[in-house]
Amino acid sequence: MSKLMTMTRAVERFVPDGCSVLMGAALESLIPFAAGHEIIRQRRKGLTLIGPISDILFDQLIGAGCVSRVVAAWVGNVSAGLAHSYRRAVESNTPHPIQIEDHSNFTLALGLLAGSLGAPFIPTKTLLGTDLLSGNPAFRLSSETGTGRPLAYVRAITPDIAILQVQRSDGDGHAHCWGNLGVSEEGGLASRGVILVAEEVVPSEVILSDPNRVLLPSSKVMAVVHEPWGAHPSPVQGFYGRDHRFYEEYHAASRTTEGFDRWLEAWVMDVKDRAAYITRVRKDRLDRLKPAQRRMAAPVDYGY
Amino acid sequence: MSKLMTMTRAVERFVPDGCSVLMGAALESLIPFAAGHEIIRQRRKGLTLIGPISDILFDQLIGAGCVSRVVAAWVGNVSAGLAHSYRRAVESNTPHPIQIEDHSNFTLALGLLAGSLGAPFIPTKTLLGTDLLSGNPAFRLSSETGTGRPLAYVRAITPDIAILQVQRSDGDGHAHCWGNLGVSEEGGLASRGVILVAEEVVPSEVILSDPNRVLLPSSKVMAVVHEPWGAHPSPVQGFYGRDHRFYEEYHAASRTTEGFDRWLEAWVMDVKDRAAYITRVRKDRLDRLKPAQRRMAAPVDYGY
Amino acid sequence: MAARSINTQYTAQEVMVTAAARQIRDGELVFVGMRLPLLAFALAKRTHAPRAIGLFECGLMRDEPAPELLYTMSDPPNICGAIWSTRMINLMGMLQQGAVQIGIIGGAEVDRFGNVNTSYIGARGRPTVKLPGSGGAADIASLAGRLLVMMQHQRHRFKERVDYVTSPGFGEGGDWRERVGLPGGGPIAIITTLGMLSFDPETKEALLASYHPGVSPDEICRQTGWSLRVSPTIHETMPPTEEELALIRSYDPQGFWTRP
Amino acid sequence: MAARSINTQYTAQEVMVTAAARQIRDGELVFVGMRLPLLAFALAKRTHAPRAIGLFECGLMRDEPAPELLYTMSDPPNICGAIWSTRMINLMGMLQQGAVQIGIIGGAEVDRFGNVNTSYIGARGRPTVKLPGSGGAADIASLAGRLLVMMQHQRHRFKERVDYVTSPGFGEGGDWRERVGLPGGGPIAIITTLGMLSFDPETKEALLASYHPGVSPDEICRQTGWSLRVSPTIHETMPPTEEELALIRSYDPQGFWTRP
Repeated sequence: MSKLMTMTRAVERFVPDGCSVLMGAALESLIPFAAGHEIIRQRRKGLTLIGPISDILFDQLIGAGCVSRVVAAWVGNVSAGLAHSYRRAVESNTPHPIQIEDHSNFTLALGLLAGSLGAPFIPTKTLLGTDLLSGNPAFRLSSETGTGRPLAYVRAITPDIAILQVQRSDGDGHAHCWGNLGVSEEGGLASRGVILVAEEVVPSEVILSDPNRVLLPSSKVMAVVHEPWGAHPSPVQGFYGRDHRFYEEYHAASRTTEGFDRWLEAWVMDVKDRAAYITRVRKDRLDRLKPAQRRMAAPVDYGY
Repeated sequence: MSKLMTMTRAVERFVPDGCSVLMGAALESLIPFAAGHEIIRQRRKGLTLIGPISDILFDQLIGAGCVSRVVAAWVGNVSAGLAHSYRRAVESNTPHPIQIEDHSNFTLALGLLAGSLGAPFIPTKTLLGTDLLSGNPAFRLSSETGTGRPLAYVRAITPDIAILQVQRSDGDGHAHCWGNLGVSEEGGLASRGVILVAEEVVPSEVILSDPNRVLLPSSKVMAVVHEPWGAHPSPVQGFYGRDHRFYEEYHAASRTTEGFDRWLEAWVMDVKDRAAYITRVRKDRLDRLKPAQRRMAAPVDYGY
Repeated sequence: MAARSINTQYTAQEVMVTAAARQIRDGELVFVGMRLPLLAFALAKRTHAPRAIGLFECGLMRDEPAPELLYTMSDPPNICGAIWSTRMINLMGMLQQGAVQIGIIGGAEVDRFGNVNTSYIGARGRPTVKLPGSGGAADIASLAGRLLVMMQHQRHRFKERVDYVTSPGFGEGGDWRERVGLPGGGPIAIITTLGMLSFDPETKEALLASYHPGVSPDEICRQTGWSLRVSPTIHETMPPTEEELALIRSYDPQGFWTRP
Repeated sequence: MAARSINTQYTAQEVMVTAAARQIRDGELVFVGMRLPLLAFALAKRTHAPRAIGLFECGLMRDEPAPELLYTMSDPPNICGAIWSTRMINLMGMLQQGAVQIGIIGGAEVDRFGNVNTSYIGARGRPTVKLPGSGGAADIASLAGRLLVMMQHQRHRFKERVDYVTSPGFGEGGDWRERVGLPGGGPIAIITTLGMLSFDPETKEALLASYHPGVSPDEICRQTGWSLRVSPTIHETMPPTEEELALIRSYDPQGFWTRP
């Protein structure tokens, strides 16, 4: 049956206060900003944010006061530098204190992989001797039987919900996603449920014509939200490029609490949905992000 | 640089006596029979065969006397029943005794996944209490810290060489593969090197037009062998179906040692290469396995 | 399996497929073994469980049975129309997560507590018969919420204790599964060419629950290698309906799996 | 990084990119960080290491640098022409297997033994500056065969001991890496805006190996927060050739990364 619904409804139903949310699983692309902004508009509280890096989205949610805990390898602004709201929360408890569970990209991915396998942990040699391991509940120090060589056991990470941006989906949650995948696959599988945010909603035949490109099983999908430009200012391969200037502008605006509040008012609180946001970004600006050229994948024949 | 070479050369260079070889990684499809037959013709000895199930290929290599050890979850004839040469080797040491490391499909996959991650093991709850775990060097019994719940640690499996059949590859070893993947990806990554057997060799632009469909990094690939019908009698999606009758015929023929030897003479020793094999199978028989209908994957645009 | 026609209307295999299909609930994730289990999944989809989803260890998920008879789960017709074509480990991971409600496997030997042997008959070191092994069956038996085992019912296959436990049932009975740490629920039924066995909720011993039309409980006990206890609720297995038979035969017109 | 023109011909960043590129050998797998490391990889590919392959933690492998400047490694031009677009775990797995010969990262703070801090300045509980964190840098530093660290050379960033070890260098020196169990070889050089530091093979202490044109060893020592020992083989850093400069500027025409 169709799982299509509005972003408002999807966030209302599947992102309650205090839940843990995986976002930004692909890294700098396919970041579900539309979902993050709706979470802010619905004034969620006490969320645990989970993600390898988070190119300003986590900073916005932290600044808006939605977050009590961050499980991540990196929180900042990839092209512009530090994350000001994140700094204020950690350095001066503004708007309120947050807990941090530090990871590296590899250990976050291993934790999600363990979750996707239903395994309690996966052992690794990365981070041995670093301060990331010390007093971190995400890890347990052990050693290899026989050799006695040290190992770090990375505990399984199982988010309540993963919000994944994809290029196209059908109404049941069969979706195609391409470009760098980061931890999208294991992250979705490790989560109790998945919200798909799709640039395009297409008939099932389109998706099922290429089952190898399907991102994850529809049985995991709770909601499918049709949200064109849902990842702006991050890129979506084949649909739009990265709006680098937007990251610079956010970086400058969020330098002070007041500046951040004004930015949030203008770009989130004062726009009722993604359609209104797109209007605010302005068509000519979005047009410049559209592909200059199509680059089609070679045909594939599943025939028999 | 191009890694294209004949099957004869690839087996000479990369499948020495005594090495461990992963084959049949996709399960019942994409089984590299052409490679297996060349291994038999070159009279390899003391091989360790690694694979989840092996739909008669392992049986042929065992009967031919190439094998000293089998690491597998299942060895038989999927549509026809038991594997006669495998039975003779285990039950009556004919042609000579072999060692068996028993796995389930999941534990074989976990061992290869651990190998692909450079991790010493991955913990699991499958097989607890079964005879597969008892006295099996592939596993170590442990328990979860805190809960004390039992766990089986599956040791990493790192084959010397993986032989993978694919639909198409370029000369450098960038390859596209579709259909059920089984353990092809983690198996190739866990191995020290990979021999690709391709139905088609295409220009690099074809493969690189769709980097998400690339099976594994070309840095792992030692050789690319262009071998049409290389997987017969197993199926290759989009190229040919499964020759069910061939499996029945092999099953009947291999019931006795003499019958197996006659079969081996006729289908392997007496044919100098895959081209000769194809001629022996006969064109009309192969034509009946060709797709009746094309079923094209939906277009994908990587443009920017 | 050897052909064994209970009467002229349907074969034992057709009764087995029907009985197995009826154990699948609508909307469930079903880990499907080859041969008869595959037909049981297809039948359930077409009758009472249209929203059931099938998982295949080769790396496939389907919400529609393949349009034609499969000799193996990797046959090309099983890939086209799949809702996911992926790596085996992803499906086995879902199984270990506890997301798969029911699994169906076959076996060569089974014992009083539902343990299945598909590995070694006789001593492991020097077996009289080397069977193919687990494949994914031992994982399904370890991890699925409920397990169905489909077997040819012959005295030498139904043993007090199997020579080798490949796919775990209830081990030595009672709380054995909890003790050894198996998360799955274990077998709910052994569906045979003669009848159906269920399990005592306390002792986990197999009990004769039903006998197929034309088969007597006595015959079943004679074909069982231990003194088979009979369930207080023993009854005749409900035979396939005309609709069920028609569907089974539409999938297996030559009777490759169901009229051997 | 703050602009710092050594002379009118080239910037400190251009010297750094050139010095880093020269450490990459032909045919090597290179785990590439963003910004200057990315330019170093591109430069090496175009000069002495045409067969080097780049790994990007977002899930990409490339044997050709992207045709245009990247602001992030997930920018669309980095996907097109990639030789593999996959899951991060596959690339990190290759790194842990020991398949990656060299990695290049940046840092905010570094110490006498090459340990890098990109997490907390001041106390972890209540830092004066919260930095973004590891990303993949700590994994590259833990697991790559050789490591290059690219840093802005300022006294407050070059500390006797970093406040927090994010990406491990040689810890407390000597055989620390073996003791804690890190498989990677550790840093071979810290390439800074002023010069290059290498490591004593025994003590693993950082030594001043070269000074960039127009910079004096004394100035570098003044900008270093510990008494920096000078290598017996100290020399002037070989400046970029015209060809190298042309290539760097063809990738970064606006000087977004190299003329800040």
